[in-house]
Amino acid sequence: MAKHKTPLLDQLESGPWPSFVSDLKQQAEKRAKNVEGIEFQIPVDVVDDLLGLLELSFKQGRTHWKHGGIVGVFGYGGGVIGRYCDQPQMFPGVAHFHTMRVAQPGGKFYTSEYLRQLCDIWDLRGSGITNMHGSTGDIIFLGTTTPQLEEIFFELTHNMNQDLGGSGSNLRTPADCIGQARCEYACYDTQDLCYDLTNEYQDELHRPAFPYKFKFKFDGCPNCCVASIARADMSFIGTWKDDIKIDQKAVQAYIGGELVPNGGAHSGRDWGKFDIQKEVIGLCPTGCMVMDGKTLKINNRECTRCMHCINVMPRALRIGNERGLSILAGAKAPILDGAQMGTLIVPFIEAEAPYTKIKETVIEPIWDWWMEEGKNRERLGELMKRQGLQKVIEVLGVDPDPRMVQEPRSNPYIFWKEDEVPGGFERDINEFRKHHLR
Amino acid sequence: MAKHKTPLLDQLESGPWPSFVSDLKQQAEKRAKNVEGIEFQIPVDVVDDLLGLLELSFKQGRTHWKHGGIVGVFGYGGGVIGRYCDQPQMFPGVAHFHTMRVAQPGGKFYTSEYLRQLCDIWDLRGSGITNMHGSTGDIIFLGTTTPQLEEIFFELTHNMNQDLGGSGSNLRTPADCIGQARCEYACYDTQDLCYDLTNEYQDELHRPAFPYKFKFKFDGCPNCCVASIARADMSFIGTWKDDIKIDQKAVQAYIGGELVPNGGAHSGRDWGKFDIQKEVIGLCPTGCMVMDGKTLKINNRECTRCMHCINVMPRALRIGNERGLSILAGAKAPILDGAQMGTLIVPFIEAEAPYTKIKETVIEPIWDWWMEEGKNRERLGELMKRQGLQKVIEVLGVDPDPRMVQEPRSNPYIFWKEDEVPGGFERDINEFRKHHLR
Amino acid sequence: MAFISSGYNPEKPMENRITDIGPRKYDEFYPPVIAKNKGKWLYHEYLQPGVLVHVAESGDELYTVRCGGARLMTTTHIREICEIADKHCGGYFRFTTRNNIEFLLDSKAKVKPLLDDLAGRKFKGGSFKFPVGGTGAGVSNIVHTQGWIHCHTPATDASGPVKAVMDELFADFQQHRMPAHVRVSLACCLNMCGAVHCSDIAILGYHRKPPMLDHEYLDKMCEIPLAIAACPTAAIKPAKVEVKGEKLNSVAVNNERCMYCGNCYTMCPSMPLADTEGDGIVIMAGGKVSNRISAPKFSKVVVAFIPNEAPRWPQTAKVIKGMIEAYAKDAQKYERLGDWAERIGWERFFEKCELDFTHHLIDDFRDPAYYTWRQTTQFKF
Amino acid sequence: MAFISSGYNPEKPMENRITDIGPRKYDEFYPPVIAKNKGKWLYHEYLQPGVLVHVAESGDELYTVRCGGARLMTTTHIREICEIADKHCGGYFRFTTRNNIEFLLDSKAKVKPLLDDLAGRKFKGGSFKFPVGGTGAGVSNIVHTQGWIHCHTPATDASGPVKAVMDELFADFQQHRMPAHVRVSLACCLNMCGAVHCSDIAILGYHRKPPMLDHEYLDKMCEIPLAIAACPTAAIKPAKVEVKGEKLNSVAVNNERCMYCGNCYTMCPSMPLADTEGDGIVIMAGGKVSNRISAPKFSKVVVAFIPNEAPRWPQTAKVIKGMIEAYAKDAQKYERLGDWAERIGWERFFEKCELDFTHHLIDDFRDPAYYTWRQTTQFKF
Ligand code: SRM
Ligand code: SRM
Ligand code: SRM
Ligand code: SRM
Ligand code: SF4
Ligand code: SF4
Ligand code: SF4
Ligand code: SF4
Ligand code: SF4
Ligand code: SF4
Ligand code: SF4
Ligand code: SF4
Repeated sequence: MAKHKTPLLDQLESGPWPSFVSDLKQQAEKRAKNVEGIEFQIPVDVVDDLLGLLELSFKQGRTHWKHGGIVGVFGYGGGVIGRYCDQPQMFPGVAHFHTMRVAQPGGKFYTSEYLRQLCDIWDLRGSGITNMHGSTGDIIFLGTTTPQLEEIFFELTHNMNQDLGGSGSNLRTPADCIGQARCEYACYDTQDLCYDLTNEYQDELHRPAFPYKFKFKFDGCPNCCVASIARADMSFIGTWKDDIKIDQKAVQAYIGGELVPNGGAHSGRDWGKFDIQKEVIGLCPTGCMVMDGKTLKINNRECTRCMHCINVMPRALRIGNERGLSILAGAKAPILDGAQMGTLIVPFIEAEAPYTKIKETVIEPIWDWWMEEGKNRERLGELMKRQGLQKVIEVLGVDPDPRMVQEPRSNPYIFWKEDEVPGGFERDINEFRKHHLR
Repeated sequence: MAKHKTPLLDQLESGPWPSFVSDLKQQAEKRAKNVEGIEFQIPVDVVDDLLGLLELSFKQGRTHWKHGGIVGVFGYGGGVIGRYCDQPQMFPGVAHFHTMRVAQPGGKFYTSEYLRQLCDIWDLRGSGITNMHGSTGDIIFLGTTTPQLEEIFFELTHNMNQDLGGSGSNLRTPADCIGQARCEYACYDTQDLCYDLTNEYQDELHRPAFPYKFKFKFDGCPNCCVASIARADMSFIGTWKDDIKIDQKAVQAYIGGELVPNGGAHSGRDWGKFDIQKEVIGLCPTGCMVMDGKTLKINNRECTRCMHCINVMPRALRIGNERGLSILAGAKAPILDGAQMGTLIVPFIEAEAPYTKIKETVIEPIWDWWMEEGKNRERLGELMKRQGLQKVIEVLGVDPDPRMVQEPRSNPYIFWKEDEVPGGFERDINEFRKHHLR
Repeated sequence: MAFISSGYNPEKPMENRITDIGPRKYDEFYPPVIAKNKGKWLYHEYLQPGVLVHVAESGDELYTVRCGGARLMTTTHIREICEIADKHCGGYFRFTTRNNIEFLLDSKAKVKPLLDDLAGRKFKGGSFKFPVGGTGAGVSNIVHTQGWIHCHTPATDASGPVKAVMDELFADFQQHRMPAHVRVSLACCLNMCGAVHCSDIAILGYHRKPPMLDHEYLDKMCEIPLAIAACPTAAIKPAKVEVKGEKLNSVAVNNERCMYCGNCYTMCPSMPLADTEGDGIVIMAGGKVSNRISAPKFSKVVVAFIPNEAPRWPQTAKVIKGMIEAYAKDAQKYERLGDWAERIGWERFFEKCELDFTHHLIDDFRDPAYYTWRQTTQFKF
Repeated sequence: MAFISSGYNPEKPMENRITDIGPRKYDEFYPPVIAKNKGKWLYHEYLQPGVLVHVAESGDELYTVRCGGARLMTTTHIREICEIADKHCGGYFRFTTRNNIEFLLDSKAKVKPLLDDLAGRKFKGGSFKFPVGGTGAGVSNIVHTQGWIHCHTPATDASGPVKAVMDELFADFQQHRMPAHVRVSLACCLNMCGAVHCSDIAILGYHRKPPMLDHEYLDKMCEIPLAIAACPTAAIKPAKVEVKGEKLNSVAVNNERCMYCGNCYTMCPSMPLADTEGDGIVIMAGGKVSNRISAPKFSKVVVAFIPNEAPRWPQTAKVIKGMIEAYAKDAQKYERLGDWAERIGWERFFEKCELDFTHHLIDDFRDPAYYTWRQTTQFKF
């Protein structure tokens, strides 16, 4: 028998989509039965009480969680979010309900062995409830008590060679798309760059030294499957410099219908016969493609590598060979001043291990600037807005590049530095008045 | 012999484009000779001195005009811009050099008789130099002295039935495109509406009662030949509601080459045979046209009346019959906050004399609001920016219309009025605390 | 319940301490076919919705079976995933960036048995445990945030509305009939923990009442200057108040300037916003992240408010379903929802989706609002 | 020179006074063919650049011959126009919104004699008085402002640069070889008296030095609070200064914040900005006003500064000529300059026009600057 009645939540058990309520209930039952005789280190009815609390929220339309207190593991400034319930008498099982962020492996690849080990720790020392995964990318252990935090950390590091992820004014746990591990579009090894930088910057990840949070995300190509451009302070997006490789025979096979466009992504409806003119050439944003007789031609100098043609005809078109990545900076959620998309600050940079150039000429100068100039709780994007793209260019020590802007300024309010203007700013008014009487 | 040496200006006499220097010189000479024996009411060498002064500016790269003093005609707050030279000893002929703005006739149509009369007044009482026309649209009399202002005004009004135009924090002289007088695209009578409103609002035009300047401009269609959308506080732009009229035979004549596209506007180069698909259908911004066999079809509901197809094939396509205008508001030059384009505040309104609806439901409510809320030197567009488009909608008493925006807001920072939210804003914290302990 | 030590000694926290080791290395978890063919994939194809094959230069094939699921999952559920992976694919699987589960198989023969196995697994309540789908031109899983399960600032729940909406969209999770990807996201408050601001469809929790002021405790529990500084609209001022005869330092909020962002509450627990009737959902639409054809773009607010109708948020589900159907019917192949709206014009979008255009949808936040107004005569009747 | 009275009596200004009569009514000046066919025009065609025919429903034809010219014109010149109009077209003519002169003829037979007459008229210095052109897909007259001829705030002259640039573009005033209209405008200061901000090519006078402070006179000649309030960047503060041993009220300008707009000078003559080396020209490009195909748009800054090189502004003329040639060569039929730049990308625009991209061209004015940054991976190498 369930500890709390949950008539509202129960209504979420029906319907085809996997029900988190059913899952929580099976977990509550399992803990209650405890067939394996685990010595639960936190209340056995933690899941029951979570269900009860949630039912109350459903009834009232309001959350019952209070602000996090400052809890964590020794020496780290992140990785744990403290959480307390505002009705601890009614729901003692979740009176303390902290989360821990466990740094996920690149590409979110797992073995059952590894994940079972994590489950073992979490069943013993926590609620057994997780988010797979948090929005930033971490494995989220959802709900434990303060005394368990160090224990879990100890077991993770000692027994699993596994560290916590980020929170607070730190580098947050970097995340990547699946990339070269499975994807033919990947222009660099997202997993490797993600792993390398994560390790290089462990100190920044665990010890708050920044004005606010900072996120890295790694997309292998402009399709942006990890959405880096919209939600990373620094987005690394694969691209190439040379020509799209064309297999003309395969082009014909698409035209002839032997190959299905877009790998069959549109199979659920009859869109008619594939029409390369309409579906590929006509949709190319730069208009840089033509069919010349039976030959598909791309004016690669005009291509902006939007991926569309390649997405539609992956067996005929392939990314170029001179590969690397573009770096965009400053994306973030809307608070305070409206959402920001990443801005292109490095059009192209090579992405070969050990990635020294990326670290030394981009990441570190930007961080130095932000740590110097950023106000408390000011994201990089906000600082960029405040001090201008010119400043970013100065910080990077590069030449201004029209690629960094969508268009030049339309207001002519150009600021000049005194030394750019012959004669400087100081002038003798009386000399002027000789020529211009009052 | 010229009074001043003008070696720099002289270099502007060569080259094919009409030389204002040559024109000024012929005028200087004519005044000096004074064959007709005119009793010039201002210095005879005004033009010589203007040339001399300008030569000095060319040499130094700086203007030699001082701020205008407050000069004008009795009872009017505008129409005259005072101007004094900062080297009156060197150039006494232009020591005083005020301009007068003479309200131009609609469509800038003239007869030689009328314009000669103006010339007579101006030769006698001013420099004989004009701008035909000022940027706002006025006939500009360029350069006279203070005592002549009232004289000129008297002669204009008494002998020519002609008033001054606007300046200062007034309604400025309205201006229109040639419209129905000569143009097959005109959706309403720009000259008549311009004339009607100019006369209706003479008081506003002559006596400053506004926070700042206010401009009306009238374009007969979205081609915007008087650039109203970019430079009028209120732009009246012709449009229609029903279908574009199609003459299918003429369409075929364009396709066949019997008719030249765009009236021959591209005659200076061989652009190849006219291709209706590429040049018209393919460029239609809404993609609402198709050739159905030999019939050109327009899905008029999707047409945004951009004029392109009509411009290209004026003999085949004609504006619809249910005509009227769109009103946009708030365009202005960049100072202070960057340039503003007009914003659509009335998608469609009829434009039949006596234009009561335009006056009473649009112009006057907007003015009332602006006069109430506008700060000193705040243009309508700036007030709109400060108080929001919602406020305009409220002022006009209309329903919010998606046509007024290019896109809905992307930030979700929605303000709610207290009465829109059930239960209002005031709540009892202690009641809340019963459910949410501290 | 006895305390079981991990070996950690609270007296000597630095003893034996291991730190800064980061995550496990990615390649420890690659299935052999990936380890071998990494960076050498040639192309991919969909065998059916939810089932992908990737073919490598070597000729090797990798089959992926993608299953939806609640990202909020228990160890019971995870152990079941592990068990399936062990049974069908050597224990290898992964999660996608939208919280779907992917089983990774190295031969086609293994696909059908896995699919059959998955189809049979249901929760007690009747829902699928592992519905296969979420690929191609369909509706994938909803990425979301914590909601009432864990966070202190939500204006709506996360898992609840997601379940309700996904039930409504379920058929399209398992089909490829959309013109392009449809990506739905949910964030339970304005902090927007996710790429909700750039989603085809976004569900956003939104408060509509200014904070309550717990004057009696405010000065004790909060740093007043921090609370004041947190407000993006400068709506908060210091104030002296009298409570039960005692003069206290506190704050006053100018309700007219408040846009209910909850930033003050994040800084100061004595300024709670949550309200049964005030809180609810904003629907946004037309955002995207990919650079395909058009540049990434922000979602736009298309419904200013829907109340929190727990447990099944029927209006929210209906509005979303309605938009998706209108889009499916009208958009062109490869055209994302936002590109569709822009092509037909937002005036048509509201018409086709049968949504009301209200004054709340007009941008009035700061200067850039002005760029969203219509500054051309081009519009549709 | 004896004073000639108009009849106005300064002692009794209200006596006999006529006010508020407005302009003359438009139809007083219509030629008969217009009066008859107004609102009933069917179509138009170009006989040659500068010569238009409009055909009415009635079958009537109206021939228009358009001539360029300096809008700064003397009565001598106007009288010559009148004379021509009397001779060829019953005294009827008009001016266009770009300050061209249009002679209005009611029969085709009258066109050639007029053209011949016009071709023969030249100023003493050699330039044409009435060059025919300015129509269709060519370069029309430059609209412009006062410059050193009459205004107190210009950073460049108007008539001078216009003459110099039109000489350079003259061939295209008389041709139809452009892809679309090319509209060039000039404004001599940031006040931008014209639609310069929305021109295919804009020439803008720009100061580059903060105002000088004439402390000795400032308080006497200006209202200090007005000067302070006028500054859009809040760069001006009140200040006490000592001049010749005397303590005076004056202002101080924070040079770092000043963007040389001259707004303070408009309010206060003791804060002049003009400077031989500081002042010069900014070139903008890519704006438009018409709603044809694309919406109207603002011009963008493409050259941050060119010095005032009187009398012929050779660099300014060269840069403009260069842009127009690049445009003519590369743009598609009907494509305006700004649409071309957007289609090829601004990175290509700078390359094709052989212009440098400098840091000055990056927007850094307030928040919206951010919208001009590149927020996609789509760019060209
Ligand atoms: C757990 C997680 C949501 C989830 O359910 O997955 C989360 C949860 C919280 N976020 Fe977040 N954020 C999470 C990913 C994000 C993301 C998405 C991302 O990283 O890609 C964003 C948007 C991107 C960005 O960073 O801008 C995000 C933007 C915010 C913000 C707004 C920051 C801003 O600059 O606008 C806040 C507010 C703050 O920092 O005070 C915030 C604050 C919070 C806090 C700490 C609430 C607070 O104010 O104290 C939440 C704790 C909830 C809890 O009890 O667990 N969270 N947060 C995500 C982290 C899990 C993980 O590590 O994998
Ligand atoms: C004469 C004229 C320029 C010309 O050579 O044609 C002109 C001349 C002046 N304008 Fe202008 N403006 C003239 C049309 C314009 C236009 C164009 C238009 O009306 O279509 C604009 C841009 C549109 C607009 O209104 O925004 C324009 C925007 C300004 C501004 C900026 C206003 C703003 O809100 O940004 C100022 C500054 C001011 O008002 O202090 C300004 C101020 C001035 C002043 C009064 C200078 C001053 O600060 O005192 C100039 C007097 C010059 C003189 O000595 O004659 N003038 N001014 C134009 C009026 C002639 C006429 O009546 O036909
Ligand atoms: C598995 C995953 C990456 C990962 O590291 O986990 C992934 C994998 C693939 N993506 Fe993706 N994308 C994944 C999230 C995304 C996201 C991010 C998101 O949704 O939050 C985006 C950006 C969406 C957006 O713009 O809002 C994304 C935009 C694309 C696109 C561009 C689609 C478009 O029309 O704009 C493609 C190209 C295509 O579909 O042809 C693509 C193509 C692909 C391909 C075909 C690449 C390949 O050759 O393997 C992969 C299978 C696609 C499929 O699901 O049908 N992927 N893809 C993610 C699966 C998420 C899921 O479970 O649904
Ligand atoms: C005479 C004039 C109106 C007036 O009241 O004085 C006028 C007259 C005509 N315009 Fe215009 N436009 C006139 C200024 C404008 C302006 C305003 C400006 O340049 O400051 C514009 C907006 C320009 C802009 O977008 O920056 C303008 C944008 C158009 C367009 C749209 C062109 C485009 O490609 O965007 C057309 C349509 C066309 O050319 O086919 C047009 C078409 C026409 C037509 C063909 C209309 C007709 O059927 O009679 C007229 C002859 C065109 C020609 O000059 O080749 N007219 N036209 C103006 C002549 C100015 C001049 O002397 O050069
Ligand atoms: S972002 Fe590109 S490389 Fe990465 S998974 Fe998506 S399509 Fe593949
Ligand atoms: S990648 Fe995009 S821009 Fe390049 S050719 Fe293909 S469709 Fe065109
Ligand atoms: S705006 Fe339209 S109606 Fe007026 S002249 Fe131009 S084309 Fe004709
Ligand atoms: S007016 Fe413009 S939108 Fe309408 S059919 Fe013609 S080209 Fe298309
Ligand atoms: S979106 Fe808001 S309420 Fe939801 S998890 Fe993030 S911070 Fe908490
Ligand atoms: S909710 Fe936001 S806007 Fe309202 S008072 Fe708090 S911080 Fe300010
Ligand atoms: S643009 Fe500036 S300098 Fe030129 S006339 Fe207008 S106010 Fe005077
Ligand atoms: S020139 Fe403009 S920015 Fe500079 S001080 Fe004067 S008003 Fe301020």
